[in-house]
Amino acid sequence: MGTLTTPAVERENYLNADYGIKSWLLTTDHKRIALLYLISITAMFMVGGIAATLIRIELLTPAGDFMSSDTYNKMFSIHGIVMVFFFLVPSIPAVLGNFLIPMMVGAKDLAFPKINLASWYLYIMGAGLMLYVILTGGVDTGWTFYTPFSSTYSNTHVIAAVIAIFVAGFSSIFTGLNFIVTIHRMRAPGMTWSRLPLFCWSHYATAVIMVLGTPSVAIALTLVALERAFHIGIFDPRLGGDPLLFQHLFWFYSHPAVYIMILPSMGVVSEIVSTFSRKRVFGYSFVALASIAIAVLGFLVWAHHMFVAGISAYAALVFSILSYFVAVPSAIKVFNWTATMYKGSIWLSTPMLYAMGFIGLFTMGGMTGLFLACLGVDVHVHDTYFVIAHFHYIMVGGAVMGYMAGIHFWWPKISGRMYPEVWGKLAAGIIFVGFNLTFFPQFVLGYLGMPRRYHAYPPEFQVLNVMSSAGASILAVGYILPLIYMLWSLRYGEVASDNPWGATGLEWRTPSPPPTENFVETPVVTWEAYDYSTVPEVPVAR
Amino acid sequence: MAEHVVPQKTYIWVWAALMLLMMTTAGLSRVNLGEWSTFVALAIAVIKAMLVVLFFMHVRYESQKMTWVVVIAGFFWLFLMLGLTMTDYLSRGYLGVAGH
Amino acid sequence: MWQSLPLWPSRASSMAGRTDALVIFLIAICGFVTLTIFVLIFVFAIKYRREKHPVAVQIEGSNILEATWTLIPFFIFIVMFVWGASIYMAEARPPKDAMEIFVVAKQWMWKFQHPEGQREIDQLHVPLGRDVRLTMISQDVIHSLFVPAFRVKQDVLPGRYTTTWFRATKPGRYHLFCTQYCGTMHSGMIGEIVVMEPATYQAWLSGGNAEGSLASTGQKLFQQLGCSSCHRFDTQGRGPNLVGVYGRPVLLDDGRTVIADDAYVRESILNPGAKVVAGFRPLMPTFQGVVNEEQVLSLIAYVKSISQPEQREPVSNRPAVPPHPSPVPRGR
Amino acid sequence: MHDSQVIAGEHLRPHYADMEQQRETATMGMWVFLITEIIFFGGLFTAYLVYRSAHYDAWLIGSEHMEFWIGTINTVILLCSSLFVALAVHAAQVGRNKMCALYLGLAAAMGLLFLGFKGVEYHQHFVEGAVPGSLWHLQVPDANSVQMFFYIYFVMTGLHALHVTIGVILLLVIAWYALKGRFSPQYHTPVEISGLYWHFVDIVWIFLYPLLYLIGHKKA
Repeated sequence: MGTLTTPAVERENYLNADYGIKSWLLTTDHKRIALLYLISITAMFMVGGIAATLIRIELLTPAGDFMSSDTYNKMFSIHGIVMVFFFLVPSIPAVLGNFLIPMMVGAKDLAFPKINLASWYLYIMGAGLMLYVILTGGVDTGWTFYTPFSSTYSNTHVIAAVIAIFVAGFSSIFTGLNFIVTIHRMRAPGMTWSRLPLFCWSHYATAVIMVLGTPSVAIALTLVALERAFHIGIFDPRLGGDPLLFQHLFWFYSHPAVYIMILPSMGVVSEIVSTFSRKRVFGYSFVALASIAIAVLGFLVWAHHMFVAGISAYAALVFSILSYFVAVPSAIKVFNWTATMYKGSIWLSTPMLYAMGFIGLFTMGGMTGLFLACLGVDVHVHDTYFVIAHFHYIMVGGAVMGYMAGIHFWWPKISGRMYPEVWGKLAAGIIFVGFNLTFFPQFVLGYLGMPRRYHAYPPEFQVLNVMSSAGASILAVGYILPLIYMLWSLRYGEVASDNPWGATGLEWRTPSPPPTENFVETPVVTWEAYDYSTVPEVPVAR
Repeated sequence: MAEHVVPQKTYIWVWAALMLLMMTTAGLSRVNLGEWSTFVALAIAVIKAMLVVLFFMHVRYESQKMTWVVVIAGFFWLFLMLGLTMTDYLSRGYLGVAGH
Repeated sequence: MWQSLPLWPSRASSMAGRTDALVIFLIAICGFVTLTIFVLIFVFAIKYRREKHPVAVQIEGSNILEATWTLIPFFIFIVMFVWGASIYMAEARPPKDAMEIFVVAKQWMWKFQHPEGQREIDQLHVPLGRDVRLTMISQDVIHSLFVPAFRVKQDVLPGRYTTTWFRATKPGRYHLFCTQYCGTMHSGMIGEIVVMEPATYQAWLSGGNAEGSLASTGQKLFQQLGCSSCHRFDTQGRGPNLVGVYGRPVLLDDGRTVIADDAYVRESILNPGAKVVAGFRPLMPTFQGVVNEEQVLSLIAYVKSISQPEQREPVSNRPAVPPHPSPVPRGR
Repeated sequence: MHDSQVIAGEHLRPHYADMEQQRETATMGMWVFLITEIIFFGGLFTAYLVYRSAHYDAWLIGSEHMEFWIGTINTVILLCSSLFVALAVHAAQVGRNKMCALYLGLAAAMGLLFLGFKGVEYHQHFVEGAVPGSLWHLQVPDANSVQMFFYIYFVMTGLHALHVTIGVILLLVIAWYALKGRFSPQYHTPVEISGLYWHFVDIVWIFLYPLLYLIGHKKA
């Protein structure tokens, strides 16, 4: 493997280039900003995780006896808002995308480093405001903020929560804007579109959604806040307003937002499956174009969240068939990843285990999505635990698995240290088992008819709920383990070589951790992406 | 530099055209065109917007193809938003069943 | 078949079997594909692990394969769509002769009104084997009526009627859930649907009802609120004569025509200026805040009843009057 | 290229290869930002379209209560300001910093004038009772739907006015830089991209004007 022994003397890299709190808080280095994001989203993940834990404890018994229904409602709202807007949406893009995209395209930094830093500050402001909301009484509207409940009836901090999301949305727009322009304008000589790593392709698609979708939820939530504050009744049914208009504007973003969460994971998985099969990704151009197709088609399907909401039956037909269209590129990706493994030389490292878990769980999540796109079936399972199970298979089984895979895969590059492999595999196994035990019973619960957001439930649902809560506790262990051993590895981990996996991407042709300007000399790309016929001996830039 | 310096005269002409169009649309609003009035008003607005985009915002002289793509994508997505939302609202009465 | 499958909800409506058949089809297809993917990944991971297969075979890709796994799913998806859509459209169109029950949802209870006058809270009795149409409205936030055993769900909106229907096929008591999050006691907004043999249902109907039919409640209200002083049963009233109007087209003063359905009658009570009947002036005051949704529904039931010849009120015992009286001079 | 790099060296940020890349990057960034703005206003245009299709008569009534002349004058004002901004970009391109500052100042003044007229107009609505909610005392048929028109009117124009305000501040800052002689034929990207922003604000108004002010007047 193209490893040169690392000299004992630490060479200058982005971590030791400068010290002190100011050098971090005022940095414009995309790698340092990525680390700032890593720390902040991990903190928010824990907040969301605590809420999830409390929810699962409450649901151990049919009666609502652990907390009051108001508290419970706040818990699932906090869980949803924090996990969606403050963890999943920024997760891979803001951490891994931020860290890797400039390196992958061979640039010194993102196109707009200051805007990148501003994006982190906006995120922190949004997250801070959200924490303030949580600490001073919470919000009980669910993450969907449906009117007129959110605009008129809720007595909680809706306006503050809405502003928090608005601000975080701006941070997301800035990230997306930076990615689009960077991928267009900052590529190194020779880095053509057809040589671009699939990670960049999927982030490009993600960025398109961030830029085109986020403003829609911003305006929808602004109108909710205006309605609460000044009684501007655009969604108020008493004035002839239509609450469904809010749902349209909300889902115009929030459905594509699901692709903001899953597309970056798909990019990570493409990199990992290729690296650890030592093969070029099967059907590179199809995988790349499938990302773009998902980003575009993803905007045409939003009203499948509203099949029973009182929309016209004909609109439902249109949105149902469009929803099936968006399933096609997702299927293409799954088949191509599987085909990539065929006749490869498969190295079952931790990232590969996560990636394989991703493919399996995402397939299940996607397949159950077909049930929800199917009009007749959706009428029954809509707003039940079936939906909960489905989107957790996509967002946790998919997005978070991909995130874990990526963090492990690029940890040597980020930290310059290896994580402990045995613990890594163990955690991956625990997460896979815990995840399935948590969420598979929820498919059954949903089909049996248990509605979502229920504080108390009929006793016949208890067995499955207990199974789910048991799985959640296993899952929690699976998430805490990496947190511990990753921190441990920062100090005691084996020193990583520049390219411990023998991968082909440009980011592996620079030292681990990379210097501040990424490359000493601007690389000139003369090879195709994932060309594993010529690796492992890769020249290492110093 | 690939940048194109647009002569001042062009700007003045475009501005004159914009003013003319504005007076046309304001004047036409006083005339009853029936069904066509909205269409005409919007058509004039689109022409005005295109003049601004093409000349004042330099898209006409833009060397980057991407700018064209970005501009078109922006309006296309706006159209998607309006169009697909209206599939719901415009077909609500078709079935004659409340709520479908 | 599969009436008592474990982990399967009971099937108690005409729609349940259709939905379940489609679900079983989906499970079969999706299960097969998912399993294939799982097995392939597992087999590849074992068979081609680097210890046994140290050099990967470089394969660029295959357009034929890509086309295969693009087109085959696509056609399967079309089948799923058509099948699902046929069920959905059946659910969207209630049979014409269905008995109608009005539902008013509020935080956090369900109120049901039978046409015969029975009112129920959080419980609905329905006869076996009859089509039942629910016309629903919410007094506050969005709710959603869900009966798992019937595979039926429909959001209940404030300010607008929504409709769903079912035909119960098995006597028993079934869960009724609110599935659209509606505030503190959302999970307490539950109830049950009691499906009874038609004879038992008739017995239940005739017991314990003192109020008279919904239409008669509406009629009383029609008098109390003074509606009858303008909406007279002749052509002399300041408002249109409402006899025979329900369900027919109405010509408006701007030349449009609307069908006088539940939604139109409701709008005319609460926002009378919105769609004024041709030939009348917009004189009517709004009754928003004066009547609640249940009272509106009883008024609708009344208006409906005077459009059905056999139930026409004694006062209107005169030759049928055309629904659109001849124009009177207009103020505008 | 080499000349420009030498002259504008102080303005070239280290992660770009040359000035052209820097300029193209900045312009593209601004354009991408502007399409987020299109979608942001797009949500309101959607609301406008939905309710207009449902309550067309009320829309006519609402539009009749618009201040036609103020709306028209404001259109003239914004179109003129756009011309000034375009001329400012030209002045910067040919290296006339003073002229650039003057044009930008004029455009900003136009922006302020626009906001002033908008204020007068809002006051008129207030006096007329055309402010929905508790201040509403306009006697019109189907008042509910007319109020909806005014809600949408106030939100749309209010949000637009907010953008004008931001634009005025932006133009004044750039004018200040120009006054200090910061721009040159090689480096004037800030003038260009703030110009793009201002033109966008103008375009929004180009659509608001017929949609809000002109629909009702055919009856007059």
